[in-house]
Amino acid sequence: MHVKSILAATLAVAFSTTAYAQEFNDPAEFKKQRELLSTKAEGPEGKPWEQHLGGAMVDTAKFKKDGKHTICFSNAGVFNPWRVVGLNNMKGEAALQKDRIQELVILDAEGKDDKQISDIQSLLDGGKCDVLIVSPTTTAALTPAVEAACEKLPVIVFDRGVNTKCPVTYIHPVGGYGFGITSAEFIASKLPKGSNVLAIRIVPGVDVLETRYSAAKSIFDEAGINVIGSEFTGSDRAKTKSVVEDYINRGQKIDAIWMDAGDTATAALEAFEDAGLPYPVISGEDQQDFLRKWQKENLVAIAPSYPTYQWRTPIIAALDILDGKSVPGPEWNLPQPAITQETLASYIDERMPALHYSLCGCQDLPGYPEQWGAK
Amino acid sequence: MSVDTLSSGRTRRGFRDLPVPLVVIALAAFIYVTAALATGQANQISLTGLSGLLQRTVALGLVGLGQTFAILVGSIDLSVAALISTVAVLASYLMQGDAGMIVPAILACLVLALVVGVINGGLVACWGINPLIATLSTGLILQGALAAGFTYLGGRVAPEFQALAYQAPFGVPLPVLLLAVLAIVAWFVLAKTRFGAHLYAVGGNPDGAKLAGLRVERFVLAAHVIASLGACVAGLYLAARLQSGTPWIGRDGVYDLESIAIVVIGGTALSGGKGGVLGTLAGVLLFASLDASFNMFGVDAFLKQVLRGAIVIAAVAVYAVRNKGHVA
Amino acid sequence: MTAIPDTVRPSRRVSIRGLNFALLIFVVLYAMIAVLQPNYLEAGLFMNFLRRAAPLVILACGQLYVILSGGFDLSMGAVVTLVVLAASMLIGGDPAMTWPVIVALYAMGLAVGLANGAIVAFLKVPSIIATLGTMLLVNGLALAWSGGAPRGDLPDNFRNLGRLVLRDVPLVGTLPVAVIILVGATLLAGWGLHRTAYGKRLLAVGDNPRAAELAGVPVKPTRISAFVVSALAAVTAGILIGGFSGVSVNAGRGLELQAIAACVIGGAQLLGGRGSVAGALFGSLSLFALFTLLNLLGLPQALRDSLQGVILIAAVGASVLRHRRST
Amino acid sequence: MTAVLEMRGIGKAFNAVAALDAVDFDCRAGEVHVICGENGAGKSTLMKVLGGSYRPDAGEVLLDGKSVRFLHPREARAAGISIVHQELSLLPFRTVAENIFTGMEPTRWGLLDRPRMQDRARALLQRLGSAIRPDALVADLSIAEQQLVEIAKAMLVDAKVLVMDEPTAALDDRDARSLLDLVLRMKAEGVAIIYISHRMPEVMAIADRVTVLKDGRRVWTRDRADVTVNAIVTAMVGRELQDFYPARSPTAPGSPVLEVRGGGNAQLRDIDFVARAGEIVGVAGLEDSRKSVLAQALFGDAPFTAGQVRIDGQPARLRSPREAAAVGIGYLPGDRKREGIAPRQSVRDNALLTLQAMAPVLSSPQGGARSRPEVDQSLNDMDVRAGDFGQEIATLSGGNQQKAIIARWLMQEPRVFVFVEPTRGIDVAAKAAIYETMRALANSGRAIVMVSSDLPEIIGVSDRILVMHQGRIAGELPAGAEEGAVMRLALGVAAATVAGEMAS
Repeated sequence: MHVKSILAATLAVAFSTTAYAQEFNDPAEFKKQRELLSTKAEGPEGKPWEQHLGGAMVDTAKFKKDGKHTICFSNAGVFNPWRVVGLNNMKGEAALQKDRIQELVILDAEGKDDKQISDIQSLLDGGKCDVLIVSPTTTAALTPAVEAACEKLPVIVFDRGVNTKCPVTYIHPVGGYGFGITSAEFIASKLPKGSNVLAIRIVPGVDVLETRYSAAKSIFDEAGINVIGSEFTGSDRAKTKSVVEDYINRGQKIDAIWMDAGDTATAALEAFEDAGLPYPVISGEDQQDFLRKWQKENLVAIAPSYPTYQWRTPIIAALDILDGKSVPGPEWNLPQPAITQETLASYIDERMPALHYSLCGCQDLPGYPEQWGAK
Repeated sequence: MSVDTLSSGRTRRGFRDLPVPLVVIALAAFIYVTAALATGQANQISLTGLSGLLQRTVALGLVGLGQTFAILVGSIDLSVAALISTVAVLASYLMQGDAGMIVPAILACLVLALVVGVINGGLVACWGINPLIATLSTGLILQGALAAGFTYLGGRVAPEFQALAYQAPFGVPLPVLLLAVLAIVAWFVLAKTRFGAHLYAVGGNPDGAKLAGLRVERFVLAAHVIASLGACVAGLYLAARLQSGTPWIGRDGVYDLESIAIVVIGGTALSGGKGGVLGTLAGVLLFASLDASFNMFGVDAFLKQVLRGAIVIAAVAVYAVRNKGHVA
Repeated sequence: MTAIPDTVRPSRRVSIRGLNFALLIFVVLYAMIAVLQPNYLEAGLFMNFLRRAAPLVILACGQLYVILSGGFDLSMGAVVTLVVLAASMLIGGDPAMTWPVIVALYAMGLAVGLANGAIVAFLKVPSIIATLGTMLLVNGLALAWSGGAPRGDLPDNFRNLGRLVLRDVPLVGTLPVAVIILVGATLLAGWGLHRTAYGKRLLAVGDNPRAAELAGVPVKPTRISAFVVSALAAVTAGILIGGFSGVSVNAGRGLELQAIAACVIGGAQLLGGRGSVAGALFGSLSLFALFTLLNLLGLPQALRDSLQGVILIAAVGASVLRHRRST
Repeated sequence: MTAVLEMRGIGKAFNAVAALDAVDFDCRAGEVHVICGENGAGKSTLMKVLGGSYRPDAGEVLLDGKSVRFLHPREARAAGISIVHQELSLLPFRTVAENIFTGMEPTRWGLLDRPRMQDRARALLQRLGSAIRPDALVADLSIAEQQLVEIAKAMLVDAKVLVMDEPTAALDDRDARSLLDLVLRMKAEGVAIIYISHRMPEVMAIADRVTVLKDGRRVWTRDRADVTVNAIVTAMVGRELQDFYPARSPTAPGSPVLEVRGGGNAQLRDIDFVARAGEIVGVAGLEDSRKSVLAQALFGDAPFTAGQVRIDGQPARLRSPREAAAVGIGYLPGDRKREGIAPRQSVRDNALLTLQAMAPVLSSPQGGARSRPEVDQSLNDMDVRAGDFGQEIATLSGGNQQKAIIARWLMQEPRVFVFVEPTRGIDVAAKAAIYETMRALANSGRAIVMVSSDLPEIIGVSDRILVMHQGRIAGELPAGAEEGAVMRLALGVAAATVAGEMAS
């Protein structure tokens, strides 16, 4: 039985590797995002959520509407802390603009594509909405629903996109390749050729995460760094820690940890502490717990981000559209900064909870910091 | 089969003596209408609003129909969620946007469901493995194989196939019609055919059914095949509606536990032999109106979960509480 | 009497069945680990293995009580999540709060267990539905309370329960605190089930509630108590998990099914009446050894799920066959 | 007359233990062939071989002279063998008609032909002399009515051979008599009837031939004219059984132990009676007399909501079995398998269960019994025969299970013992042992209440007889009363007359 399953496994691995190469390794997009990372942002200084990286503007005069507006938002869900912080940002932005907003209607799809399609349908049927914001669960699934919505309303899509150009604009930071590039280039710059890196990832098959890994992998390959393992831990700290311990127990030297999302970064580091080993070079994300640990333990680290401030932008865009102001589109590329040793201190806020995302851009919003769970 | 016949309260009539499905449907309607009126969204009670409501019942309803059969024979199927994902992924992989592949893809999915159903049924009926463990395991196996092969299995359904999920002749969405037709077929099978009568016999008293000359194993097997086919149709529907399948749509939709919940809420006994598809439809309608009402009230996602948990318990308790025996 | 042939069958001991088999599976799996990675035979790594397996073992022991009483507890994972989040929020990084909060956590567990038990015993809702409901409810409460993301912090004295490893201990060398808790909890569970009148009542209730009732067993309190034991076990496991790896919103996800699987591998009969703590112990160690083995083999994550399914069928199927042969 | 059915040299073993050993058996058209034997003698196994549930290891079955081999009950059924099973195999939530036709539903254009099912079911039930409605739910029927449905189910096919496995076990006397009439009618129609029973009067009334099995072997087969009850019993137990019912105690009963005054609940009315130390009070009545409810009320299982109960003069609250056990009432349930044993627990734990239930939760599993040898001693005193008291109780015979449950209560040392159908489905030798035990318990100063549908047992064992009718005590009769007197009270016809006699 074991022989068989190992055989099957080998086959599957063989298939998967070729498939990754096809699906999530788009050299053109990789190149584009690499360029975007170094593009100078246009827009108000110090407000990255209002900035954009190049691209065109779209005219929205036909959507102009007077009075207070009802903004409707179909959310994929709040199933992880990133989305929780993001939703708080959006609500904060709406509170900031409360003079111009009649109501912000939020329907939560709980991660179910099918429900989100129905949610969008019922928002349209309800007839209250002036503009629709969609954060899709999956790209392909939501396309028809968004297309149907475009016929009735101005639509704004953010985070993940849809396969149609009908929304007024699609707001997103640079993207997954950019995330992978920033983190992997940092690690490669700190380690000699032939070093070992362990990749800790959330789940397979999710586009925004797979692109991060494929970008990092190609940079590691180029730099001659061995990826000794790529493990999925489902955002589970216990699992992350166990997996890293298992690798340590195998006696293999781990020089760096690369993560496609940083929410279990501190758990990975704890495995080294418990084993009495020095910390590896690590790439995490902009969560407070990681930043604090980085500062306290003087890690060699970087925190690339997929900034949650992008949740503010759709509200701003929605109001601009209803005012008839032109907005960046049909793609609105937001800057995607990384936290480095130099900027680290400015992102640490001891009041904030462990998994607060520091690049929330929410410090100026009403209700900060309590609404974001500060003590 | 000693049945407690001492109850003297048989003449007392109350709402508890009404058929479960009717009460559940009434409850669902009450919740939905109240929510619509209370939030000033009376237009949700229009034809479009209602068809939107019905649309929400389709996926879970299709799985629930199949699950009803599994539970009626005293078994249960936890592998439906994984099967839904597998079917959705397989359908989009085989079609690759090509209309010519619609029929072959559907056939392939049906064959896959048949195989899974036979394996489930075989493990439960012939090998005698507890159905919870057996179907949990087949679900794990499917889910694993799917996740391993998924990136290799990318694709999308044919646009013509996708259109099926969005068409609405006479204002009634086609998938709702599909659910209605399949529900009628399922009802017909259970109420009007020997096969249906035998399913009840096997679920109600397997030893007795065997002594009456029924091949119990075959009926358990058949029920599992039907459960898998229900999941298969749900998977195809989701693939059409979502354009392409992902390995998580089944799990994220919690179709395994939710389908069991609606079947039980609809009055089908977990021990088997009692209940039917009408109850299942009522159960799914209750879930859909809750969903829609939570939306109308703008209930927070986490609070929604709390309420749903409480309502599942309450809905079953209303009927279960009068049971005389012990329940575990 | 149809089920029982009118013949005298060879005598069959009641308690040991199941144990041997799970122990065997565990030894085989651990041997395979050792072949791949010989340093797992060192005391230190074995202790580390036990430390990580501790939450699952404790969950399985709690789940066993419910299974023996004839039910299921699907709410265990949600309780673990609640415990981890609540601990972090209530303690808020203040070491002085650790012990009072632990008391509060057990009080929460008690409440959930009582609720589960009361719903099953008094409202007569089948436990699989009842605990599915409380699973949603508790999980929703935990998330709503925390706002969907972990807040607060766990101080070191709390973390140590799941994390600290005592060094230079005679005989074993290193000894994780979690292993001490594991041993204590297992002994307690074993004592409660096999060395008290209560345990016998529980088995009788799961085996034939009506007969137990007519023998004077307080069926409802006994049944409720099983859910309480299970919830308290989940609290303990939650404290260990929170200690081992810190706060997380999905700390408990899927653990209930693992615990049920562990009991079943350990020879417990679903729907009640037969099973042992030793079986649950070795069942969960087997399951955990399997996870570790699959990690070491470096199989893709996805196939580990599949393999787990295969092993589950094989273990239960084998026990069905053994049982069939003896009847 | 040639044999419709012939079984030759049938052998069947479980785990190398022979359940049947070279058994020959035959049955002719238009005869009633009774099979007698102790529990475990192999009767049910033989019928399961005939019915296709078991495959024989040796021997052959001939039907109309042709060798047949059934691999599944359906094949036996198709060949004209109908079995009325001892266990009811009905579906509680389906209608009577659906139950009767299970597996043989008539169809029309492939669909269920419900009108035809209703009509044929009604006709069948009428033939059985019953007015049960075909569209009634089985769950709403009494046990006796369910038994009739079970028989109707077996009669649906035109059976060549009809097997009835203790069909009267759950029936009271009146229903049992009408069932026997039916058997005789079927016989007249030319059906070969195999009838299994422990009730000797029944056997003597309907048998044409009798076969006795013992330990999986046939002892003999004889014509009715050549057998006596004594001969059957001797062959079954392998020794002479002198006195079936134990002698009554020579001393007068002592002080009242159990007193019920004005007891009532939803189903019982005006229950007044006393049970004294040293006496066995029999409670008789028809199936619908609610005599078993009285037993449940005494044990707090269907508690009295009105009236007063005293134990040894002290008022007692009996709101649950647990409370009843605590004040010194012991209870032997009528349905051993469903209400008595915890099948997967050891014999020892089953015997200890009440002690465990009443002991402090965290005390030792001995439940206050001082030692394991002491527990084993109680089991040995009851003559429970098991290879090892650690083995699962489900592996024991019915009689031994019953004795283990009596041992359970003996260790609790109750003041009052309520026995419900104490010998239902138990073979003759074990019956006698249980009567002896009951008498011994009474002689040790306890009061015994015995609820039974077995009239000879009521008359043979009781010191006084209470007869119930429609939830009331219709009257009281002295020891050794006439069957007729009991029946009159039970039928509610002569209540006034009898009461008058008692008063005078």
